[in-house]
Amino acid sequence: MAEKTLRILEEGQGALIQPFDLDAFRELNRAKPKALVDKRMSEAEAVRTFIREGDYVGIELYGTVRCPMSLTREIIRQGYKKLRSAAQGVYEADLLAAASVVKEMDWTYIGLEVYGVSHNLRRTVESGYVERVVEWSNAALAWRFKAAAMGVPFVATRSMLGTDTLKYSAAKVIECPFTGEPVCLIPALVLDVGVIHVNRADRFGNCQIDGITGFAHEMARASKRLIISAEEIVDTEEIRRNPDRTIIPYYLVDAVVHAPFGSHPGEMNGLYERDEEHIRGYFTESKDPEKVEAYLDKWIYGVKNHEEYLDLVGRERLESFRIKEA
Amino acid sequence: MAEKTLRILEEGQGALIQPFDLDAFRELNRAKPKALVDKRMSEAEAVRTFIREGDYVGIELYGTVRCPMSLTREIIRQGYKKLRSAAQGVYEADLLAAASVVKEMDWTYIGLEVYGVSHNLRRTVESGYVERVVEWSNAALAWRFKAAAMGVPFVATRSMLGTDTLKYSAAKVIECPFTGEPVCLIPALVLDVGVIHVNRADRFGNCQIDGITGFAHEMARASKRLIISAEEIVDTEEIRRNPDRTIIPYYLVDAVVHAPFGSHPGEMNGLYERDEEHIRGYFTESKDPEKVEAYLDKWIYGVKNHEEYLDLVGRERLESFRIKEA
Amino acid sequence: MADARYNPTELMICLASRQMSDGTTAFIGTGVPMLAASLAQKMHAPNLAPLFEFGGTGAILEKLPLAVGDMRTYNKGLHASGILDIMESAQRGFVEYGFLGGAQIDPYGNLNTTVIGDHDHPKVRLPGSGGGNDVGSFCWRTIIIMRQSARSFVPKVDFLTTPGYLTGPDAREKAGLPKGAGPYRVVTDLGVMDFDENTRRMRLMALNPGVTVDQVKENTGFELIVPESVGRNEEPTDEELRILREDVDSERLYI
Amino acid sequence: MADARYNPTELMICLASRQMSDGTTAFIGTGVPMLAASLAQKMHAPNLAPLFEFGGTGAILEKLPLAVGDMRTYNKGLHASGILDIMESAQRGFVEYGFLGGAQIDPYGNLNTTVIGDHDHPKVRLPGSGGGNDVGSFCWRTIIIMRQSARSFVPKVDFLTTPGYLTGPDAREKAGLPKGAGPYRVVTDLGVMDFDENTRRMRLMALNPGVTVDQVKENTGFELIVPESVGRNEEPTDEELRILREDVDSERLYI
Repeated sequence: MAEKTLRILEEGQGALIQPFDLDAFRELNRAKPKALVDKRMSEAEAVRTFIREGDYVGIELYGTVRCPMSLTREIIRQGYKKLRSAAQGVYEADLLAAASVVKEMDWTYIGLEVYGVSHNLRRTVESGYVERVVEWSNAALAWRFKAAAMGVPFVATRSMLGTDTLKYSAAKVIECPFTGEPVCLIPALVLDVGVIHVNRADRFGNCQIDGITGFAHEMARASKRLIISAEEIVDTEEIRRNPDRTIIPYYLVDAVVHAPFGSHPGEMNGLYERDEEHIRGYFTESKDPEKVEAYLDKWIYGVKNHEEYLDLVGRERLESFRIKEA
Repeated sequence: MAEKTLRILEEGQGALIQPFDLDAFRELNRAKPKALVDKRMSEAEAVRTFIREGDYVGIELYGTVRCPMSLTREIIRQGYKKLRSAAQGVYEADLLAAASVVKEMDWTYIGLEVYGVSHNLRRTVESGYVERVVEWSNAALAWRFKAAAMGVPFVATRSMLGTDTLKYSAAKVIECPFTGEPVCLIPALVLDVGVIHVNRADRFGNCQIDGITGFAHEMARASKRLIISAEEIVDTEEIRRNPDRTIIPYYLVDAVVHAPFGSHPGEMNGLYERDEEHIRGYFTESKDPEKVEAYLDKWIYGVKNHEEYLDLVGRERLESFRIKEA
Repeated sequence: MADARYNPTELMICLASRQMSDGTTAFIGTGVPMLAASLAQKMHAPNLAPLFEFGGTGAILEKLPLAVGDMRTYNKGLHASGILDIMESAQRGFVEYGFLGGAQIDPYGNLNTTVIGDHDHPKVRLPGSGGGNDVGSFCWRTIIIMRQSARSFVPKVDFLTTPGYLTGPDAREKAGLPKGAGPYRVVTDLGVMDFDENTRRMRLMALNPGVTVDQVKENTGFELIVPESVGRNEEPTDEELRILREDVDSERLYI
Repeated sequence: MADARYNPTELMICLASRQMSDGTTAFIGTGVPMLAASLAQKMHAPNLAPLFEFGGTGAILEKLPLAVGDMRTYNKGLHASGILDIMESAQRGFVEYGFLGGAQIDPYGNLNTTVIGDHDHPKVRLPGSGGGNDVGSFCWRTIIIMRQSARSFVPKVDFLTTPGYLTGPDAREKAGLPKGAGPYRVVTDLGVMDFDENTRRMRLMALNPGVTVDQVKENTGFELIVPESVGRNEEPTDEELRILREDVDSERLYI
């Protein structure tokens, strides 16, 4: 037949800062252990073993809600300075910026929600410490995880069209071969490392999340290496009792870290409320770089691990955030 | 910039027997009631009200497992003869074929699983009663629902490539704008009507499914009209107690039909086992068109509604299939 | 704002809430939109279904959420899913109202929440699109809530983060965005604006109490369409203020 | 099959089960593959994880499923999801073994399960691709189980439903299919075949008990590669048969 073609209508000029190779991803997934092996380890070991300087890292959900804060603090504590990341964040993204951990970002939203803009993000970007910023919408970034999770090069969307957000992204607009109308293609984002906090997991990595799942389902399946922290480590029997509650199956997981109050100062659905005083305190202080340094020294560099962090917060104080069973 | 193009490498010659219009779909979804309104009705009213002759209909999951059999029998009882359908089926698809209900099909698998080929399907296709058959893989058909559920024209896949399955489908193969490699695009399938059986629903249509979800999530979101049958109608309070158990939210649903043992002779997870004797009996008889007629007369045309059907099966017999709580 | 019965934020919340009709859905971000939706629910739109970006649907807003993903966004909710389920519902046309804001807005309702100055060497780095671009692309009617000033209401935004009517009539459809959607109202401390059906440019609809047309013009950095007859927004009623303060935001997190 | 210790089905189940190594995953359809996987689990591959097409992962197969979606496919399972979660896991490379069968197979392991004769006016309408095409596209190693005859082992299939090696070396990759995957073994009542690394054509690997090379050739409708030395498959052991009959399929649904 005569050669048929489609027009490429627009190409985002942003860089694909984490190029994907779906066949290489398949090889890695093939090599992951399929037997049930105990993957429990400390946050220090998990981070040291599975995150390398320069890696592309994603953190789910975000700063104040079901966020792997104990692992985020450990990443900062171990002194990474050139990570690349998918920046959909609040408190955790602000901390990574404050500690100059990230050099390149796929960006959708970084701010402090009700507390306004992130001063540390402004400093790290406006100062030029962050060398590349590529723009995306929230849905687009989640669809990038979804494409990787499907094992395909892209997902189609009708978002981002006609805007500078698209122009400064790495998306492409083509003529739809079925409708002839412009459609935006969002490229897959295969993360080097995904970091997700869950309500409960067994030692093999089968995970359950209560309440909304954010983008945990997609990110777990889009990651070459996956580090899980869990409020509670449960018997596999509990997983087997309700297999339809499993959102992340064991074979995706590389490390399981037991982290009670792992989302502090954020909240954890059904377990504890957020520590508003701590959050407000930090956010209001974060205008002042010196106060930020002091905060990092006290809460991250000044403690060896999550256990010491929890001692510093104070066990009684933590208990006060617990949600009483209705 | 100089005009850039992508090559279309292959186009399936199969018809798009249900062309999609995403903006028209948006208008329909906009018009659906968003208030909580009672949608309960009889299977006769639900089918009469929401299925029109010639409609494109999808039935989830399949014949012997969590299948809306009471609604399938009602569709046959009401005498539709020219429906079009997504044919991923077993017992229910065989019955629709036996009763000459379907004229055009997107086909992936129709057979009787352990009991082999579907004689009624062979008859209806080989006789030419079915006028158009378009081929797809199982995943491709589910991805067609997924594309519609996403509100986009297509989903990319690395399946179907290089085969006659693709040649006789309506998929297209293009050069990937990111990798340059061939990728198969699966067009959206927006159903006129989706029919799904669930464990429990409230009167507004919020639905819960126990165990595997098959492709209920995708089909529910790909349907212009959605008919739900449920083993149990529950209080909305029960839905609100575990919102993360809801798989189909009320605003997608047009009709809620209470149908205990609605999947008979198939099984329903956690509630009852399949009626193997009934299934084997029918499948072995189905070689003989006269016996098939007799079966339809007895079990479908011969009863007014699902209640009479259950009486015919026998209440004690039904009770014998109930799964005892472990 | 001579009248001390209410502050500008309370006024904007009341005006925004009045724009929403009952039996529809609203895509809710943090802050003012949440209060507006909650107030609408308690005033004239009991069947307004709130959808929260990270997966909450049909929540009973007993307490105001502090984040678009927190527990309160699906408190006694009807469905708790994930961001893509919500975004795809919006892409499928299920969401009537969306709320937006920004550092800059142009005559076509295009918004900038990304950078002031050059993207790669920004003078000010702003939070970014977040869900804004998706809301502006998918929701049938977007309601923009901003303080009005000549600095923020500009002829051309430094960065077009979220689509309004882009360059005018049919521009959205030509770009491939869903048909028939776009900016519906702009609610500010000075008044409420809509968009001319023919030119898709911003048009003054109604002035806030005590505000003059000239004041609005002075605080708009582009040619605003001003019809012969301009409406006048009613002050927040005592009932609106009471419900807002005692019921909607009793914890006074936002007002 | 002079030996009455076992029937051809039992033999094929045992041969198929021996092809699977421990600590891997297998995509399981109904029938023989389910028995082969279950037997492998109980013999030499206790850590073989079965994935069922409609969402069951890590089930404990106490009773044999009757359907790929029934309750037994996630009985005490580790994950119960849906068809796309499973298919996408396979597309991402998580599934090592897939099982296939068909009415026709060609020298490159391409399979026909769609029609005999012309597609639009078929002589025989077969069940269709089902998950077959996906399994053949995504699984690293597919194991094909069929009765062998010159009628079913044909030079060219009437309809290429599921990809084997298509037209030979690199043809899969050229078509865009994932790299490094494809047909691994063909298990029949006469023997076990693999595929030549250079030509990607079917090659006789080992004969079943009592079967001669000539018998295999007579029952193959194309030129089968026969190396100088052809192996000999061991009969099902008493233990294999005992476990198969008393444990795997105690209800005797399939054997």
